[in-house]
Formats: sequence, C-alpha cells, structure tokens
Amino acid sequence: MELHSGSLDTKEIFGRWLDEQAKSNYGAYIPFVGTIRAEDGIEALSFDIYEPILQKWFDEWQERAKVLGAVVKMAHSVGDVPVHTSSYVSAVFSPRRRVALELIDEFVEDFKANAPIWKYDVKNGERIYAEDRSTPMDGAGLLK
Amino acid sequence: MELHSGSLDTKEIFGRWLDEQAKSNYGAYIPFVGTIRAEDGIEALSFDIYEPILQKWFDEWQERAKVLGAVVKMAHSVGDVPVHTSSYVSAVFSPRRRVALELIDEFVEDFKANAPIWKYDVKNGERIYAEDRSTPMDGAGLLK
Amino acid sequence: MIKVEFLGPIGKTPMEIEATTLADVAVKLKEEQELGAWLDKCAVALNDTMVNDLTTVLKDGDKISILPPVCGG
Amino acid sequence: MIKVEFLGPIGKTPMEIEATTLADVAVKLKEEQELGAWLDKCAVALNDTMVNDLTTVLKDGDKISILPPVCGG
Repeated sequence: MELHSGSLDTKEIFGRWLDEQAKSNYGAYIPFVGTIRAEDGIEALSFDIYEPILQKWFDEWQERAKVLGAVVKMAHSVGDVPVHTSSYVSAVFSPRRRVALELIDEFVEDFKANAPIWKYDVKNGERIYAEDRSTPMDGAGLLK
Repeated sequence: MELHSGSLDTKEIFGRWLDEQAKSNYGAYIPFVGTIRAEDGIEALSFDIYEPILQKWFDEWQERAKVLGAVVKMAHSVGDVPVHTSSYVSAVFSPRRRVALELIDEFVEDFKANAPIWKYDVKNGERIYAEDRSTPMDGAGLLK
Repeated sequence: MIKVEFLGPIGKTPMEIEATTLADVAVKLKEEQELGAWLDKCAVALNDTMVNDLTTVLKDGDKISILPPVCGG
Repeated sequence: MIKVEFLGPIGKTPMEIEATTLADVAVKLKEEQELGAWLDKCAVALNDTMVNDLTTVLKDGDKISILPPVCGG
C-alpha cells in the first residue's frame, strides 16, 4: 500500500507493479484506475486518510488474496487532486483470470465502503465534504 | 483494436490508452493484462488470429459499450509470445466504476469464448494446438 | 462456386464446392475424412459473419469459414 | 483516561474522558451538541481496530476513533 501527496503517476505505478511481479508467474493483472471527473464545477477533489486503519484494512485483503493464490496492490492520493488526474489505483495479480476478475470487483467495492478515506470537493479554493457521495462504514451508528 | 507481432509492450499500451482518454472525463479505467505462464515445460505460446471476424466481434463490443457510455479497447499478439511476457491487453473506460467492473468481466469472458484466436504451446520449437484449453465458439457443430 | 476455408489448426487447404445452402456444405464436408474429428466442434462464418442456420442460402462467390475451438488471451 | 479523536470532516478537537465501556463513551459523546448529526452515521475504532460491541471494556490510555461516512477512490 502506498500513499502519495497529490495526483498519482499512474503510468509509473502500473509499470512498477508489473515489473515487481514479472517473474511471479501470474497470468492475469487487473489494475483499476480512478480518475477525478470534471463535474459540478469542481477544480479538484481532496482526500483525508487515516492511515493506521487503512493499513489494517489492506493487510486483511492481502491475507484474503493470498488464500486464493493472488496479490492485491493499492495506491491512493492524500490532499488535492485536480480534475482529469488520478487519485486511486488498485490491482490484482492472480494465476487465473476468474479469480482476478472476481477479486478486483470485491476489492474495489469494499474499498469504497470501508477504507477510512474522506473526500472533499474543491470549489473556488474551498474544501467541501462530499457527504452525499459518502457511505457509513460497516458498524456505523454504534454510539448513537 | 490492435494486433502486434510477438509480445505486447504492455506499459506503452497502458500509457497510450490512458493518454488517448485523458480528457474524456471517464472516472474508471480497468485494463486486463494477460501474461504467458511458465507451465508444462512450454517456451512460449503462439497465436493464429482470423482478423476479419475478430474485428467484427470487437466492433459489436464497441457498440455495446457505447450504449453504456463506455469504451472498450483491445490488443493481442500474433505468433510466438515467450513465457512471462504478455499476449493480451483489453480495457474498459467508463464514467462510473460499476459499469466498468461489470463490463471488463463480460468483455474478457466473451473474448475467451468467441474471439477467433487459436493458441499453440511451443515446446522444443514445435507448435502444438492447445486443444484441451480451447472452447467451441457459439454455434459450433452446425455442420456435423 | 463456394469457397470453403479452414482456420487455425485444421490445416486443410481451401476447397471450392457447389452448394445452394449450408446444409449442402455440411453434406460435402462430411465426405472429407480428415474433417471427421472437427465438424462437431467447429463454428461457421459466411463472408466473415457468424451463421447458425443450415437453411442459409448461398450464392456464387460466397466464402465459408470453418472455425475450430478458440483460446485467445 | 480514554482519548477520543474525530476523523475526517467532523473537525472536532480530541477529547479525554473517563469511561469503562464503549456504552459509557456513547453517553459522554451524546452530551456534545456538535456531534448530534454525526453519531448515527459514524463507525468506531478502538486502538485502530474497528469495533461493533458497546459492552467492549476499555482501559486507561485507550484510543477511540470516530469515523464518519467514507468515500475513497
């Protein structure tokens, strides 16, 4: 897992992960690249991350992947990321395509639901919490 | 759709497709990279392709993707591809992640089932049809 | 005349035959011993479009392609 | 003492409270008016591990994190 300040260098990450696994004999490599869409007049999105819990979340996914003979990877931006640049890359390597296709779907969906990352719209230099697009994590409401 | 003689330059393809869509405002980009696994003592896999029907198959997928507001891409090798190098890259670009995750799965699975491509193991320089791993296409047996 | 070509691993040289429907083509190809193991698992294209109906009518100059089991990727 | 920290957009400075279970923490936090809109949609971590049980027993020096709705990617 890697966190970067600002936009991700997607090509560098794609190539580096490919090279790292070049001799691992995985038949399928599926990256997911998330790019900031220009919409609602935003200039950028901005991200807060709570790293200790994100790391635990990611470590559990590595264990899940390992049981399937697969590997997961993840990179995310911290701070402002301008529109048309990327804030998120995750990936699965697996010997077989079915495992890889199913795992990337589950990994990305669980990331959206449970990774401790908060998103803000940046408009006129102001940071506005993207509350309408945010999801309460599993177990939310415990203290209500 | 692009066909290349021998191994694919995966990084070049990933980056070029990313650049082509840099201003298209797609939020999700999911490439699938297929790499030749070292197994059963093969040196390489080798591929025959019948391009006119592959092109039609791909054009139909482009239409299907368009209806969903998405784009599909594909690159494949012709001829010999040594182990640990890549023979196949396909990708989906979509505004939204759910469409992209579902489309890459369907696109890759239909590719495996219906793209007119024949695979051969290369052992001791000899080309042996990979019959046990091949799938009859939709409609097979019409003339039996 | 109808041209019939055999793709990928079949390794048979193209044939020219007389036929007015795909059913006629089936009859002709079943006479070819070396195709015995192939026909029940091969799909068929007419002028590079996949076809599924034996009653399909053919015209002079048509091209039939015989496609054995595939494995791209 | 138990430290309570509020992550992401909540924007509240950390608190130090006395509590022996998570249920005690709930009672204390409900007294904080500015948390009114947050508690029903926030998840909770104890020493950086997600927790789901109000009877969870706390000890001196524990850290509670309050996690509002997320949206990575």
